[in-house]
Amino acid sequence: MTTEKSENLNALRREVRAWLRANLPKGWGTPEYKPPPSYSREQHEQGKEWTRKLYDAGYTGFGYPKEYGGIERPRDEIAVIRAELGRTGTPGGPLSLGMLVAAPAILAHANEEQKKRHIPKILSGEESWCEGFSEPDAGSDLANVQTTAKRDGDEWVVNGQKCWTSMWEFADWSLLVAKTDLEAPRHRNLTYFVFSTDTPGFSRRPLRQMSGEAEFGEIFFDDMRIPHENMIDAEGRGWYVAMTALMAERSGGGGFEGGGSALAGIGMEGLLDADSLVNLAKNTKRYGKSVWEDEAFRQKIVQIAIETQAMRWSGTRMAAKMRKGLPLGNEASVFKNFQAEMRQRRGNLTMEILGAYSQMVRGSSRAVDNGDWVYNMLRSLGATIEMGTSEINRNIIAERVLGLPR
Amino acid sequence: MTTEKSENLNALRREVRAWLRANLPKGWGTPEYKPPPSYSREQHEQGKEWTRKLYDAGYTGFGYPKEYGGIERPRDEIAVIRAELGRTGTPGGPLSLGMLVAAPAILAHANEEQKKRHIPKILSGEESWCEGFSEPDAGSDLANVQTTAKRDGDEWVVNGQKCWTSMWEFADWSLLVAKTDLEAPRHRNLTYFVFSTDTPGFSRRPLRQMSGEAEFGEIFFDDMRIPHENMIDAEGRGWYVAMTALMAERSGGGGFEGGGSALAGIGMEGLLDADSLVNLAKNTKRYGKSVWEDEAFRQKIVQIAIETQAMRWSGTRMAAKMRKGLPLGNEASVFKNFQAEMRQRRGNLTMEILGAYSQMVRGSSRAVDNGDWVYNMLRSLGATIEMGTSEINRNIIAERVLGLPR
Amino acid sequence: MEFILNEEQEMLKTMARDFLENECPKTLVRQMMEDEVGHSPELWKKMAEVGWLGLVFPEKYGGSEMNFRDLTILCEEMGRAMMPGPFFSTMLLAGMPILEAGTEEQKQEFLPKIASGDLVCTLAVLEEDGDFWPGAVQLKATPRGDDYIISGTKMFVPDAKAADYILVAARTGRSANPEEGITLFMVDATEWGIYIKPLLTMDETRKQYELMLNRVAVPASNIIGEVDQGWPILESMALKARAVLCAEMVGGGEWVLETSVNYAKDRIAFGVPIGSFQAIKHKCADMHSGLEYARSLMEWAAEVIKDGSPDTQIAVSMAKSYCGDVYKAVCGEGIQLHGGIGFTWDHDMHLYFKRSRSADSAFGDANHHRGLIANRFD
Amino acid sequence: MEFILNEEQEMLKTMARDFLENECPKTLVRQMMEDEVGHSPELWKKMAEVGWLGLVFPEKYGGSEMNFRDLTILCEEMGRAMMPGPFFSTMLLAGMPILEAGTEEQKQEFLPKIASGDLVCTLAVLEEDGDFWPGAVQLKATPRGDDYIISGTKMFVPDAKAADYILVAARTGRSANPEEGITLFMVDATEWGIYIKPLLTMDETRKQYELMLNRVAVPASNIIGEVDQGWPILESMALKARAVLCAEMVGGGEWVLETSVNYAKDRIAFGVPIGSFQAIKHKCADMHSGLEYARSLMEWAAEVIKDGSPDTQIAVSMAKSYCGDVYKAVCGEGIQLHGGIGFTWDHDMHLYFKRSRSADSAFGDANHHRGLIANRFD
Repeated sequence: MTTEKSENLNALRREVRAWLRANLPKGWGTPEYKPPPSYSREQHEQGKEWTRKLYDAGYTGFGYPKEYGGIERPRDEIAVIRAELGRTGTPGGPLSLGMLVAAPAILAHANEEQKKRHIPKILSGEESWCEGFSEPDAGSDLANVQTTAKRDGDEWVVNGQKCWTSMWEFADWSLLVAKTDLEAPRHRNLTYFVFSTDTPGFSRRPLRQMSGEAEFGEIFFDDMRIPHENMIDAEGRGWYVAMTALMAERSGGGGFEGGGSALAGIGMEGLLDADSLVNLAKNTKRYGKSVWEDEAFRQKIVQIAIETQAMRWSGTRMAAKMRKGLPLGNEASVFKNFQAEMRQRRGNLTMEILGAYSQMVRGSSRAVDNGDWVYNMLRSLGATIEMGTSEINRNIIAERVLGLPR
Repeated sequence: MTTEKSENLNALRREVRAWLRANLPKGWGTPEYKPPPSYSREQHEQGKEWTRKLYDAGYTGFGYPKEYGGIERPRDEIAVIRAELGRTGTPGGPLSLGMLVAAPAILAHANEEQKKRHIPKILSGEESWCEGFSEPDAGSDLANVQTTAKRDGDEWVVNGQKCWTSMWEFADWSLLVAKTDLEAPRHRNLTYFVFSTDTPGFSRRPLRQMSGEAEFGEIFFDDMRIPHENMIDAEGRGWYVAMTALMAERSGGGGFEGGGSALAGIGMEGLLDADSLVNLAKNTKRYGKSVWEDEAFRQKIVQIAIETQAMRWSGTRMAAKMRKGLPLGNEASVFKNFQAEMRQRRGNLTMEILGAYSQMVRGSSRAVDNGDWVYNMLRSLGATIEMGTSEINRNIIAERVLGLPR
Repeated sequence: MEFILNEEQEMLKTMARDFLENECPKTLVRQMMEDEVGHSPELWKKMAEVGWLGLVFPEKYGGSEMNFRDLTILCEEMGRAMMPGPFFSTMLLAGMPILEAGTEEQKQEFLPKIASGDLVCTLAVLEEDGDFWPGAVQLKATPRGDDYIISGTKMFVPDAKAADYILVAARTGRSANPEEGITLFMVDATEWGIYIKPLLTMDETRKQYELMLNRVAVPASNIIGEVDQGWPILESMALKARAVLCAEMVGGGEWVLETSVNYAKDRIAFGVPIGSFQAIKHKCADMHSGLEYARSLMEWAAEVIKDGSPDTQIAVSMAKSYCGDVYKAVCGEGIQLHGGIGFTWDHDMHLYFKRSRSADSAFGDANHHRGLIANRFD
Repeated sequence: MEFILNEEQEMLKTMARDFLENECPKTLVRQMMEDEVGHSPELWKKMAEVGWLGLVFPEKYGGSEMNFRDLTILCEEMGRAMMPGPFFSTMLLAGMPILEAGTEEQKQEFLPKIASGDLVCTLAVLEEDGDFWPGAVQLKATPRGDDYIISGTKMFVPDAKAADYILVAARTGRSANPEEGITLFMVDATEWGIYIKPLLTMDETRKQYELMLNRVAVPASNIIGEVDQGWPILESMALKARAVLCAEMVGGGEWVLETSVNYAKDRIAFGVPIGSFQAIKHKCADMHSGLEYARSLMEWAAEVIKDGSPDTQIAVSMAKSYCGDVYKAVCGEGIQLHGGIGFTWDHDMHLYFKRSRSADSAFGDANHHRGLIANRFD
């Protein structure tokens, strides 16, 4: 039975597919396609352009009211669009922090003027964002912020340093949490700001990670002056804004829709793909035999495939809960830990499969699949640390979900 | 090159072997041999008799001075004797708590008279012991003892209850730690005693465990009167005596000699035997194929075999350290956790091998190997709880071995 | 696919939990454990009254025509309550083959009686090796006139002493493909030549028996499905049985987690609740996470069975494998968290631990299902 | 078997630790990582002076005649210090075959020069698949007059750019048994026709190269052992190489543990040292336990090699498997414990992490050795 509604959705599906065929980067989805490294200026500009195109086509910007540049469509249309984008694994990347963290935090805590100033430019890809959050002495203990902002007339004077800043290199704007009250107790002494990275007194440098890349940066504030109108929410409320931003980040920008998008948001499309692991095992010969012939490897690979599906359907389940308006809250911590630890298990397993070739890194002509397996394994070590360590997240699950005493 | 010394040792070896042939229980070591259940009166009496025989032959009682009934022999002779006894897996069992816990604690803390009264009878198997230690509210928090002993002239009046008492049913004597000072701070309010289980006011009953057996008991004190001369060490020093006893228990009675004996002391000879696991896999058909043909199972079984050897050589290494008088201390906690968790891994693996037959328990004619595999798996759940939970032991390792802050 | 329960399903869940808390307390569970038959006719009657015994049957056979997802919601609560008795045997093991492959006459004969609580059934398929696969079915049935004569031994037959009828898988033909030549017979349990011997098994809440058949005559009209074509019927049933086991496991796992969390809040050591120690917190967090993901796979499996999706086999294997591993781990952690008391016979924790073992091993354990999934990737 | 170090061994250990702390700080390690050759001739000279380069050689070849257990004590310290350079290649990979299978002339030619620090050697055995097994050796050597002509490519050749001589395993004959027909040639690395290309590998402290030989002529007098009988020589060497890798892994693991424990004592979060949190304590306890048991197996393997016991193969496989797994896990936990800082390039933790990967994979990883052990139970 074909209803009018399903006819419309089918038409939309065809429209999105045609649009994707016309607009996707050349070669996207083929093994030959090599995206520019995610921290290059080139990739950054491509990301902006892609977001703009999506926005103009009406394929992004969901979940925000029209007056802030949001695109309002019926739920089932959004589902179709997301499913189609997900199917092709459309490029995410350099703009994601704005969508993932800045826009939700601004929407929840900023004033009307600020929302109108920033959200439309985030959604449309016009301005990219980073986030001044972690500090050398405020990692797991996020409240221990040492960067200070001191009121001086209509301005705040900021001094200090942030580290582990994603998207640090080319961001146009940044979030910032700073200590504004040296006397007030923890959690009540912080204030949230936004600032343009053009501001004098701001500087940045790469923070090289163990894989050799500098995906993260350190950012510095040397008597950097922010106008008072750039303060978000009220003075002393910074901790609560930060928690909104962090939860949004852990849950993958609220994008549990379709399971996959939460992962896509944080650049892990590959995680939902068990076939590539099977193919790696089939194509790798060890001691003269295909790895896939070994029952011990089959068991381990299938376990990853099972966990992949579990993750997918948990994402779907969470999305359904959100749609029904059911409380979600700290489920993000459960999800974040599972995907991070699963990435490590997956990374370790790929190294076991690859044997001697598990040593060959990006840049080597001998490396398997351009060294991506090795890079992903190395990068996965950060997954259980960033956005709240696994240990902190387990505390959150125990205390806030299960109600165990602090 | 044959020296006189090695000649003598060879002669001793021949002597021990001949003695074992003459004295081992009939059928011992054959698959047909079925020992009586370890909590039966019959097994208990057999254990006493066997200990007496070993003692009379000069094959036990090492490590204690002659004046307390100890048997003094050169180290290399003791090594030969232990190796030979270990080779045949000589029966341990119902008397082990006296050797394992009571004798070391008495040796370290009791007065001359007490040592002379008790140690010889423990070593020779004349008197068997149990230990009043854990309580319903003093499990992991051992210092939280609620059983009280109140001085009344030349006697102490004891009231309270102990649980998880091993060897509870037939023991002639017992250790006891009780609170003797209601005002003193923790760790300084306890006192250690010994008492005969004939004492009026003492009663005992089985504590059935999840496997269905009642290997442990609960013991009760109802105005039980102990003469003051039965106090061990000084008033208020009970915590320290308890710690000696507990460390002795965790390390398997100081019997790291040869690796195996530490395990034998706590009834786990089978743990050092990987062949039986291999044979189980070879003899079990699943879906028409021998389990041993499955590479995934081979890997898991071999992992257990490796851990078995690791345990054996760690035991040897610890014994060597002790021989050289090097500090040992909390290595017992490392050893205890490893063996307990390994027992569980091993238990789980045997269940995976057995498939449907993993359900068949002792008493069923259909059970594999008389249901011992299943019993051992169920019993292994207690291994990470008794003698200090794995969690408590990890604290001890972190704090006392590695020096992390409390 | 919709993972959120609708209003009716929420009601079913609430009702089931209330019913089982009242009608199936742990005292009854332990009474049934001690019992050789392990079946409470009183409980059974009450279950019939609330419509559970015909939940997924069509109305014309006295059923309530609810769907398979609804059934798993009910079974989740049964797993939580550690409900003993022949529900699984009657509804899944025997009921599904009759419902799916029985003739109209057979359905009319058996289904209304099951729904009304007047008929308890089970299935005898496993033999010596205890594994569910066609190669194991060797028990022979030989035609003689209008009857078949069945002789041999079946193992691990659940609830055989409670059953009025036993669906017996027997070999009626041989070919290179072991799936062919298996026929299913509804055997009256009171027939001459049937001997039932209890097996001493770890999980005493779910009784199992050895079934000996000595020249038992069964009329050909009692064959479910076609002669020699019984195995696919069992395969289809097994998918549902596995999904139901997953639901029971998730339900049981949540009882274990809740009980453990409550204990961690109440139990004092070193002057504070043990739940304030990170070692305990993190254990609980891991139990919670494991169950979240087990639930997702279980619900996926239930939904695709309900919808008849082509993903059914892989979904069921994934769910069965993962739920089995998680349930076993959660029960082990639950005991560890309780310390000594969790290791006693008197505490209920071991009932769940043992059920986790029997549920994992039934219809293929985690290893077996991973192997099946791997074969699909070949 | 004596697991406790004697006085001489304690001295060797203390001396080695002092020497490496002074002569091989992490600044040198990082300098060598950036270097294409990765070999410090200064450090090498100093090592020769303290007698390390001839540690296990007989005196008549300029050695100190210490035993294999002593060598592992030294290598444990090298693993702890993350020492870069061709020690392992020279002493184990090439040195052991010469010592065990070389002619008197060959020993006199090579060993004293190795001991004096004048000769760096390595081994080229792996080919395309990167696994150490005889079936992989396909590179051909063809006799021509008094020479052999070698052509082909070797992979994963360690320290090739630092080496003066490369021991090359080549195929000189074919039979059903791939172990037969392999011959070992000492090849002068400056010979015409040799091309060496660096491989970009994760563990930059241990350089590896691709080695191309284009019609390289090697005199037959440079054959180590008999023609076609080279594989057993490599097998014998591999046992020692694995035990030495185990020693390095245990030494490195202890650095990681100590560094982590110290960090846990110093790093403040939520107002207290992070080492006061149980999650951190228990992680450290597990690292400690793992290393204890890894050490036991490693020392067992070293002792049985020293004693020439028949248990050697199984002991070495058990140690290699267990040490590899433990080292990898300990390094992963070490990074996690350090949080963000442990994930940076500037912190030394990742050097150990990467070494744990290259050491586990060299000469058969944990899975492979478990498989070998299983075969012995067949």
